[in-house]
Parts: sequence; structure tokens; C-alpha cells
Amino acid sequence: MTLSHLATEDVFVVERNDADFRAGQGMTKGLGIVFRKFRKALFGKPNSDRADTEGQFNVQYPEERLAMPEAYRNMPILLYDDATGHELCTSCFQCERICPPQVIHITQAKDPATGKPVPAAAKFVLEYDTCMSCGYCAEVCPFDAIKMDHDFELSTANHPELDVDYNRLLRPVSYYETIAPTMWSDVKEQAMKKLQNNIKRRPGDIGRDHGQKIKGGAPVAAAATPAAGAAPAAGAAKPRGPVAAIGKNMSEDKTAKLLAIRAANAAKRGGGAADAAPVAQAAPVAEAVAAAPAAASAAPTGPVAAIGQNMSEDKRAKLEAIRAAKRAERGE
Amino acid sequence: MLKTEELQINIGPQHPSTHGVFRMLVTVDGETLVDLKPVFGYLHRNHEQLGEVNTYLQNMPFTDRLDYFNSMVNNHAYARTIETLAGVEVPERAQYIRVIMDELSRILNHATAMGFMLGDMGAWQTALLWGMREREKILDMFEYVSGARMMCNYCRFGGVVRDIDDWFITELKKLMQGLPHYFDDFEGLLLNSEILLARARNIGVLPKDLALAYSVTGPVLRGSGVAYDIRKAEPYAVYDRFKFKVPVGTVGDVYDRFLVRIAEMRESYKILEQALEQLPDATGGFINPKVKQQSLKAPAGEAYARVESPKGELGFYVVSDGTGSAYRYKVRAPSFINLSALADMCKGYTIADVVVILGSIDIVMGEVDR
Amino acid sequence: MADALTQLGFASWLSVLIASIIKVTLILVGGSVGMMFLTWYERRSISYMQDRRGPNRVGPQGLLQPISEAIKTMTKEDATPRDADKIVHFLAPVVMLGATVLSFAVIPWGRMFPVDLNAAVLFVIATGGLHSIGMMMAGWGSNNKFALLGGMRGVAQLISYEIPQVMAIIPVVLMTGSMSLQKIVEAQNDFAGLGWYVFSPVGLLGFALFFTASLAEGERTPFDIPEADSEIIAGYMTEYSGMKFAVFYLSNYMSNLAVCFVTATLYLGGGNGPGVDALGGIAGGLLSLVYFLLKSFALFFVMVLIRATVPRLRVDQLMSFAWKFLLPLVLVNILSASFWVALLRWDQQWPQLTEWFGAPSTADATNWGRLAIAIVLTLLINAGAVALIMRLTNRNVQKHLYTTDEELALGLS
Amino acid sequence: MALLARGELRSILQTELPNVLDSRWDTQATDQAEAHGEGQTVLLDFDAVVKAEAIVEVAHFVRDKFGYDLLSNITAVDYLNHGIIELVYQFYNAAEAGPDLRVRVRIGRSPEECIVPSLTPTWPGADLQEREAYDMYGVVFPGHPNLARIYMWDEFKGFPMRKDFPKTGDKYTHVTGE
Amino acid sequence: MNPIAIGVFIVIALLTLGSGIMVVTVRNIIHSALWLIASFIGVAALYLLMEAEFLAVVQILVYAGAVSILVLFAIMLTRQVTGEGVRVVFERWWVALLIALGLFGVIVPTLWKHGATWEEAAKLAQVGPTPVDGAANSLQVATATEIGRSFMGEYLLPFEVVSVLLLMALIGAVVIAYEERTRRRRVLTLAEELALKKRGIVEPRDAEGAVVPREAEGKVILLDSEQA
Repeated sequence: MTLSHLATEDVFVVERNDADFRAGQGMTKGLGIVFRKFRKALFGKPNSDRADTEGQFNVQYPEERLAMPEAYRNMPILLYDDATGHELCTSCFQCERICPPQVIHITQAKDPATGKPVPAAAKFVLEYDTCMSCGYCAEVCPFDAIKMDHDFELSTANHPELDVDYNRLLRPVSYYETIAPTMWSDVKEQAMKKLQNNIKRRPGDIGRDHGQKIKGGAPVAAAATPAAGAAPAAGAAKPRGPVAAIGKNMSEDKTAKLLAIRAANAAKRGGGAADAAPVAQAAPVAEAVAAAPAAASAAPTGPVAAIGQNMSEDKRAKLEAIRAAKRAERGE
Repeated sequence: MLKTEELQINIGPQHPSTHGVFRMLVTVDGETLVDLKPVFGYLHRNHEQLGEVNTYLQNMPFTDRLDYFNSMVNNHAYARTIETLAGVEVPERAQYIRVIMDELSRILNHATAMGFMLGDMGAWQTALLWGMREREKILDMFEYVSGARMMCNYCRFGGVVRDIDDWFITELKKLMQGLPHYFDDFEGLLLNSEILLARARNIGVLPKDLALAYSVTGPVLRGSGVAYDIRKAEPYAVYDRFKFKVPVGTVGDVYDRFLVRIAEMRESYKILEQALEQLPDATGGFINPKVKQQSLKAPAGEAYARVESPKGELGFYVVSDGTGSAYRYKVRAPSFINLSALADMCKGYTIADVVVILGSIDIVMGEVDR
Repeated sequence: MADALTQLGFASWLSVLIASIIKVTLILVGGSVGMMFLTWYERRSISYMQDRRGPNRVGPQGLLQPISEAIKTMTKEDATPRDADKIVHFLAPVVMLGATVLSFAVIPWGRMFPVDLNAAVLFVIATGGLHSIGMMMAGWGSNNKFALLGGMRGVAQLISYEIPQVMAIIPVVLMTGSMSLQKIVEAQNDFAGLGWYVFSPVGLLGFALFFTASLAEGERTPFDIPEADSEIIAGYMTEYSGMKFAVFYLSNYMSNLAVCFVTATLYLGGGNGPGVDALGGIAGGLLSLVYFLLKSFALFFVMVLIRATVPRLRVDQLMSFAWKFLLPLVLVNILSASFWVALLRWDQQWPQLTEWFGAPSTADATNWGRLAIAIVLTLLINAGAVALIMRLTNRNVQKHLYTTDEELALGLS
Repeated sequence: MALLARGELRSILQTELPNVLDSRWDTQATDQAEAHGEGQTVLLDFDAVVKAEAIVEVAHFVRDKFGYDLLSNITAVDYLNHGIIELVYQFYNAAEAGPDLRVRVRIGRSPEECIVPSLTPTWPGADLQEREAYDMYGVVFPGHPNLARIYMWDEFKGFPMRKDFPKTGDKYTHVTGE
Repeated sequence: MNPIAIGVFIVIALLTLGSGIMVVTVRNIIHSALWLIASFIGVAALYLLMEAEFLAVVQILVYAGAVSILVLFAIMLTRQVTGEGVRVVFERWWVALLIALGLFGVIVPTLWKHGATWEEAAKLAQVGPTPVDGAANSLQVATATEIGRSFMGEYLLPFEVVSVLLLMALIGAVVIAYEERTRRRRVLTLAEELALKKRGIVEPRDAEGAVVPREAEGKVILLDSEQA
């Protein structure tokens, strides 16, 4: 067939090696390669370098976790302001409209006195079981009230539990800041400004009652304000809301650690957390060691996490100590 | 005269090597295959009707679920169709990003598809797991830019949803340092292995003269010796700016398809290199800001746009009635149409060959049953 | 052992009985533990070949994984298909396991021989052949088409590969002059425990052929056609679950272990090695056991390496490999083994030859001159045969088309 | 062998095979999208619309004369407002590449009219696509070797992609079509 | 013989006989084949009991491992495999009975004649195996060495005759099978079909013009070797 649309140099015929004499040399070569892999994996150390093709690439999941990119989207969550307890959602129905599988159901709040609609949601139900995690709701939300969570350990034996209501959807803004610092800092100002405008139009406790409920009536303002750096915040903040919501099956401690790790990783990867990332990479190890006890007591800080994102907590600390000792020996 | 008994066997829908819930009603005479009837529909969800109900944007994440190995390519094809329909301009940088994602998808698809085929042949997962390793590396990068590993939902009308940053480009360069080693290992492992030659050569021959009549596309068509690649035949995005070759086979057997896929991975690597070199800076933007994504309306009419998906020609045929959702939305799924050659390709070979031939067509049931 | 018991005052029949029971228990325990270790060993090493880590959760380095899996399979539901032939279906794994355990009766552990049967070599092969009955019963009794296909394939494969396997042993038997495994091990004790048959041209070819045929007998890749999971699901084991499946699994791995043991015994000198004789006594016995296990597991590692690398053959290719490749080479090997024996020991076996041609300078088997002649001669014969068969097979493979017109004409005319 | 521009086939067919064009649609003028309100479908007419019974002849014609040998796509569209079902055949010229050639067949929606000869004997690749069109739209293809439902189960009644198929309710009992 | 040996002998003998009876009485033909295997293994055990190890192993290898499988294969290939095998009682059963009785009549006198030797052998067995190296005991009838010597010495002619007979049977089987193979139905692959078409041999079509399934049954089609 003439292929006039293709120049001859654009086509090549794959080599079938028809004429070779075969006495098992192809098989032997394959065996050799497999044996080399075996040797490298057996004596090599765990490897996560994208440029490498040899070594063990497994991540020992429950103990080690891959760093979660900021953009990662799993299930939608709703945000509320730590300082005032006001939810960011104004029930504008944008997300309900765009949702491809139609799993978002919002009821708008009404002023009990006048009966007029208020820019807040009275009910907000999301069917997690049918959600396809496309992220459109977060994309279209003009108030940055709905965001995509990073928690993926949602398996449950109780199916109806996956129709998640407002109380279990709410997370403080500081939590979102820990999982996606750059993405939040991009929109933070305008979101907060819009929220202030909306708060003015909300009579009484409307728009903050859900948030109060999950905190058991504790004064909302007392919640720790998010620190500027993402990584320290993770250790310090430990907001109760997300812990309760995420860690259905996890101990609090673990969840906090998890949050801290995520934050640290996010800080490391995202260039935006300007104050955390450089420290993480450039901090002299001596400092890191000095910080290590603190890290052990509260939660890991940036530098520690930066050493080995795939390693478990204990291991990481140990490794850190060993390295420090070696340096000390060398007299650095 | 010895007359042997014919035996009817159901291969699938639950079978280790039918790549999903595909079923083949196989009639064998001894071990030789006399007849094969493919049976579909176990994963049917009427995707096309969903496309008629959804708005244009809403349908984008549904295209992820067609060929769930290459959601980036599906997004690209769908976005291109709607862009053609609504007359939307796409910034150059977005075009390059789309090309990079397409070629990464091609590498990961071929790596795993060939791994699965060799697995069907009985090579115990080694090639597959090496391919999976490369795939994981690529998926991590997809996750970084799009937020999800497989259901990327990355393209928007007139661009992509998020720009790629320095981290991505550094990691891509790192990945590309490793890829040639992977190709070499993969070829060395089995390409000349005597047993693979015995199993793959002259099996499932689809002669050049018949390949076009069977409407097969992609590596199956090229393996049969027809140099037809949409990236060359009807260049889309910025494919006309890259230098790459179209690998073709000669016989049209399983081995040729295998070789063509390996060669294609190397060509994709070349395209990636050039794309990284030519990638324009971010000034042009990565998405057309004028497009109203959520309320996009297309003038009444129809559009068909296709891309060279790793599995073949992936096209979307969309008829618009002027509203915000499609009047008719049809997917030209490559694995579905490539399957039409399966029955005839398998006849006369043995049961052991059938699974290998099926593996060499490289199907994904999400796309076949839609 | 029985003698020691008799001296302790037991009646002779009782001491025989007790000694037998102890031996049987040891064999069963050794075999099962060996099988468990083997599964762990295979999974770990194949994991490293595939850049992953394999089972490493249960126990240190995952060593207890097989135990947890044994518990898992034991607690699973034991399902029998409604239309199956219940008795045959039930008995099939029993026959399989019985045949495997029987072979362990004669397999030596280092220099410890449970039973020194005169026809031990043949006995191992014969018990391996009994597997085919189990397979047939499983395949037929399950009343499942995949199982039937798997059973048929398995039996055809076992019967075909039994022939090259038995004939590959003949050179060893010729060189030793006995079929007893103990004598075969003793015969390989020259050169400070390194006079293994594998170091002679005859033994090398025999080793390769026997090991290849044994791969097929043990249903290992590339000959795992009876249980080709991608084609016929699990072959004859398709309808088995729970404990019965575990028994099949146990029998498979035990027979693989047996194959490794036998190969190590026949060609790699069994428990022989430097220092065994020097130590002597119990220490020497233990050292020989270590040597033996090392050799066997090295062989098993080769099996795993092959499994991780190559695809499986097709049924017809499997058959032609047995009949067109292995069998001619095995016959040639028997020929060169006869030359070997004649050259090295003609005055012992054929005194008339000495009368006709005059006696060799010394009648010692380690006569270097005659050894050199024997090595060169057999090497020439074997290498020539291998090259020839390779060339023929090569042409055959290259022309192995479904579609050549010659074949078409042949098939249709 | 030459590439055809959009709409060129129509004039060629008028001269070379005058009987194959569907006389109902022989106006050269294209429907203007603006002439219709939102939600109104448009029948595009600049491709050749051929009679149902002539599709095999035309397909062979474009293949042999112009080299359009790759039958890539067969789409059925239900234009409920116009009362027709349209089949769009997309051919590609594999040797010379370039854009597709669309040949259209427009048939009525009733079971008696909804019949198009099958292309499967010449293009085996049309096999599954024709089965899909039959399953989803009820287009019958005489000459197809195995015209059976492909996605829906054999006992299913009705054609679910037709526009008048009920989108809500129990679809398995409320049968329309046929 | 010691009491254990006698006890074991009785048990094995009963098992062997019992399975033999089951072979002829059980209704399912596959079951009867399986019982036959049990009987073979019982015989092997008897050999083993008499210290005839080589014979026992060969009995398992050849009869239990190969011949019985051949029988099973024959049954499965010629009958409906999955269905219940129905036993047909042969009408001329008395012929079989006569043959069996005749065989019995040959075997028993032979045993009787060599009875003394057997007793001695049994005594020998009681003492335990003697070393077989070099000098073969004339009573140790069952060692491989002894069997080999008899084949190559005393019974060379019958051995060769039997060999030639078996070889002829083998060749005959191959010839018949080869002829069957060439005539067996062959399903054409796509490439073969194309090759035929290029040679001008079009597919056979039936009256309505539909293509007859691609099976060439005993057709003579000659092709020259350059094509495809």
C-alpha cells in the first residue's frame, strides 16, 4: 500500500530477528537480567527515586505513606472559620448544580424571624458512596467553602454512614491550610472577605451552629489560630473537628501524626510554604537534632519529615540520631 | 475416521485473563478453537445516555471511566470534540501539556498492557510488575497535577485545569532518565526469549490485507503493517511539531503487536523530550479564560474529533442542539472496535493462544461496554 | 535404629514398628516444613526479582506466613460441586499427597537414608508417575470442563516427561552400577567429595535434561500447563477449596522439594562435599545435611528464577519439546555414558576386552589419561548432539507456522 | 484515489451514481443553526445522504474509487423532532490520511422503515457497531451474520437510546418503541 | 515369614482381590478403572513384600502409572466423559470366563511346579536381603541384575521377538494416527484463509450465499510454497 501521507523516514519496520540462530541465548539473557534485579533488590536499600529502576519500590503502607500532593482530591469537605466558627458555605447551590452524579443536597437556612433566606446552609448532605471525586464542587464554589479532603481511609461496614451530613463534613480552615497551604493562600484573602460580608447578613447563630455542635459547645474563638508556617501549625493546632471526623478507626494520636506528616510533606513539595520548605531542606542537621526531642514529644517537624517521607516515625528519628552522631564524630 | 467431540467452554466473565468482565463462548475441538463468540454487556452503564443528560462539563469526569488506564487521553479527545463543536481556542502551552500527558499515558498503558499479555502467556508477573513500577511513577505525577491518579479529569474546554510547575518538570526529567533502562530491561527480559518467540510468533495473524476491513486501529493495525497513526495522518494538538516515527510490523501476529508497542514507547519518549524542549513559558496561560466552562453552549451541529489513544483511534461524535448538553454523544471506543477482529483472529489456534491474542489486542472493559 | 531399640529390650517386631513410625513422622514433618519454607522462599525471592518485598508481616521476615496461610485454608469452606463424583473428588488430593510422601521414603537427607531401596531411583520416578492418577481423578471427579482439560493436559504431560526423566537417570545408573541412591552418593565421593557427576560431560548433559524433565514433572514454569491459570483457571484444582486445595498445594511443593533433593543426590553429589569425610561421625552427617540442603535450595532458586522469567509453553510445544528435543539428547547421553563406562572400567565390566586389546596400564578408575580420553570423547559426542538438535529445533521453531503453505498442504491433502 | 472535500461526494454521486441519493434530502442548502431555537436539532445536509438500500453500493464506491477503506465509525442518531433515525458512516482514507468522509442514511423510526443493509460482509469491523445500533436504536441490518443484542440482555424490550424511551421509572416494564 | 509379614500379606492380598472384584462389579466404568489401579498397586505391594523391589517399582511405573492411565484416557476419549458411565454386560460373558479359567489353569500348575523354589525364597526373605554385588544368588530371582542377565542371556530370543512385535505395533499405531491426523478436520486461520483466497480457492457458500463455516473437512487443497 502506498502511504502518501507518510514520508518513508517517518515509518520504520520493527525488527523481528528472524535469521538468528537460537540456542537459548535470549532466555539466558532474560535470566541474567532477572538475577541482576534480584541482587540489586536484595542488597540495595528501599528506593523511591524516580530516575532509578532498581531496588525495592514498595511503600509499606500503614507505616509508610506516600506524600500527598496538595491538589489531591478525594471527598469534599466544608470549611468553617476557626476564629468565629462561621461556615463559609452560603448555600448558593453552585456545587449542587454542577455535581455530575448529583450527590450534593443543600437546604438553605432561613431567618426564623422574617422567614427570608439567609446566606448559610441549614442542611448539607453529601453521599460519599456515590461521589466520583471529580472536584467540580470545589472548583466552582465562589466562596471557597467546599474543598477536597485528603483522607482516603473511609471504608466502613455501615453503608448509610456514607451519607455524610453537615456536622461530619465540617473542617476548620486551619485543617485545610495544613493539607493544601499554597492552594489556600491563593484564595485566602478573598474567601475571608466574602465570609465577613456574609456574616453581616446572618442573624444570630445561623451559619455557626453546626460548627459549635461538633465542638461540644466550647467557645470557638479559643481554638488555636493557625500559625503562619504550615508545618509547625500541624503539630500545634490539632483541631478537634477533623480528628473526630477522620479518625473513626484511628486513635487520635495517629491522626494527629498523620496530619503532621501530610503537612510536612505538603510543605516540602509545595514551594508556597516559603517559610517551611527552605528550612526543611537547608536546615543544618544539628538544629534538626536539637529539634528532635521536641518533634518526638509533639509531632514531627519539617526537617525530620524531609529526610525520609516513606519511613515510619521511629525509624526516621533513629536515622536522624545516627546521622547526627556520625557528623559529630567527623567533627562537623 | 476419527471424529472428536466438540466442547463448549465459557471463558469469562469471571476468568483470570479476560481483562475484566468479558466473556468468550468458545467451542473447541480438542485444544483447537472452532468458534468464538464474544459476549459483552457485563459492565454496560449506558455511558452515551449519561452524556446526553449531563452538561458538557459534567460529562468530562465520566470520560475518565471509559479507558481507565488513559483518562488523560480520554479527556483530551472529549475536550477536543467540544472545542471543535463550540469553536474554542486552546493556548499553546495547554496543547503541549496535553501532549505530554498523552505520551506519558501511552508509556504507562503499553508498559502495563504488555505486562498483562505476558502474564497471560504465563511469564509470572515480572514484566507486569516492572511496568507497574513505571506506571506508579507516572501516576504520582498525574496525581500531582490533576489531583487523582487514574480518574484525572484534567482537561477543560480551552485548556487544562492546572498548570504544570517546576516540580513536575524536574520529576519528569528524572523519570525520563530511568525510562530507557526500563525499556532495555523489558526488551532484554523477553524480546528474544525462545519461549516467547514460540508462543507469540505467527499467532493471531491479522494479515495486512484484512486489517483495514476489520476497522482495527492503533497498535493492532500498525502491527499488521499499515502505517496509520492519527498523530501523523491528521495531526492534532501540536503533534506536527515533533519528529517521531511510526513503527509498523510485517506479519501482523502477536509478536509484531508486542514489538510495535515497545517501539511506540521509545517514540513517545522522543516526543516527550521534544515537548519539554519546546514547552512555551506560562505567559500564554494554560487555559482559555474566555470560555464559560460551566455554562458552555455549543451551536447546533455536530462534531467528531479523534486522538490516537494508546489503544487506537478514540473519537467522540457529538451532536448539539444548541443547549448546554449534547443531543447525541457517541464514543468510538478503540478496544470495542478492535474486538470485532478477535473471533476471526482466534479461529484455528488453541485455547492457550486465545488469551494471548486477547491480551495483544489490549482491551479495557470500561471502554468496551461503556 | 531398630537395632538400637532391640538392644534396649523391645521385641524385634515392636522395635521395627517403633523405628518405622519414628522415621515416617520425621519424613512427614521434614517434608511439610520443607514445603512451608519453600513457599516462603519462593515468594520472597520472586518478590525481589520484581522489585518488591514479598510477605514480611507474619513473624520475622514473614517466615511464619505459610503457617498463617495454612490456618486460613483450613478454616475455609470445603466446597464440593453438586454434580461432582463425591468419592473420587475427595480421594484425588489424598492420592496426590500419598504419592508424594511415598517418594520421600527413599530420598536421602544428606547422608541419612530413610530406606535404602535397591531400585530407589526408579521408585522416586514411579511415585511421581502416580501423580497422574490423582490428577485424572481430580479432573474427572470435579465435573468441570476446565478441571477436565487440566487433568488431561497434566496426565499427558506427566506420561510424556516420565520417559526422558527415566532415561536421563540411566547414565547415572550406568556410571554407578547400581540403582541405590546410597551407592550413587558414595560413587560421587572422589576428589575430596567433589567428584560429582555434574562435572563430567555425561553428567552435565544428564543434569540439564533431568532437571528440565523434572520441571515438567513438578509442573513448574515453563511447563505449568496443567494449572495454567491464565488459560484454564487452575486446571484440575479449579473445583477445590479449603483444606483439599491446601493438600494439592502441599503435594505440589513437596514434589518440587523431592525433585530438588533427587537432582542434588543424583548429579550434585548429595551430601558430599569438602570436609564431610574429614569430620566424620555426627558432625560430618550434619555438614553433609547442610551441603545437601544448600544444593537443593540453590536448585530451587533456579526454578524460581525460571518462573520469574519465562512464559509457559503451549501444549503442543510442550509435547514436541519432550519428544523431539529431550528424548534424542537423552538417548545420545546414554550412548556417551556407555563409552565413559567402557573407557574407565573396561577391565572390570568386560574382561574380554582386556583380553583382546590388552590391559590398560592401570586398572584404577582415576587413571588421568583414560579420564582425559573419556572426557574428550563424551564431550565431543554430547556437544555435537546438542548442536545438531539445537539446529534442527531452531529450524523447526522458525518454520513453526500455522500458516505455511507446506503445512497447509500437508494438513489438507 | 484522491481525498474528497466535505460535500464533494454529493456532487460526485449525483453524476456517477444518480440513483443512490435520497431524494428527500437533495437540497444542497445547509440548515442554518440560527434559524432554529435552542433545543432544536439540525440536520446537516452537506454530506451525501444516500438511500438505505444503496449504502453497500456507495460504501464500495468510495472505497474502490477514492480509497476510503477504513470504516471507522457508525453512529446512529435519533432525531425525534424530524421523525428519522440517521446513521452516519465515517470512512477514512488510510493511504492518504486526511479528514473523514461522512455518508449518511436517514430512515424512519417505525420498525418497518428502520432497516439498513449490513456492511459486515465486506467490513467485518462493522459487526459490533451494527449490533450496537440495533441494540440501542432498533436499526435492523439484513445480512448481518449475528444480529443480536450486544449490551442489553436478550429478553430486553425496547431500545434504550431512543429519545422516546422513558428516562425514569421502571424501564424494564414500561416498554415503548416497537 | 514372621507374623507381621504374614498379616500384611493377608491384608494386601485381600485388598488386591477385593479391588479386582470391584473392577468387574462396579457400574461406573471410570470407577472400575480406578479400582483396577488399586489392584495393580496391591500387586506391587505383594512384590515388595517378597523383596522383589525392582519388580514392584516397575509394576507401579508401568501398570499403575502408565497402562491404567492409558485405559482411563481411552475411556474418556471414546465415551461421553461427563455423563454417567453405564455398564454393558457383555452377552458372551462365558467366553471371558473360559479364557480366565484357562489362564488360571496355566498359572496354578506353574506355581505348583516351582513351589519348592518359592519356599526357599521366602526363607531367604526372612533372613533379609543379601548383598547383590557381583555374585548373584540363583534364588534371588527378582533383582534388576538378574532380570537383565536373563533377558540378555537365557531368554534373548523371546525378548528380541517381543521387542520386534512391540516395535511393529508402535510403528503401526504411528502410521494409523498419522493418517487420521491428515484427514482430521482442520479449522483454517485467517491467514490460511487469505492464502486460499489468493490462490483463487474461494470460500464455499451455501444456497443463500452465506459463507459456510471455515472448516476444511478432508479437502484436497494444494498450494505452492511461496505464498503468504
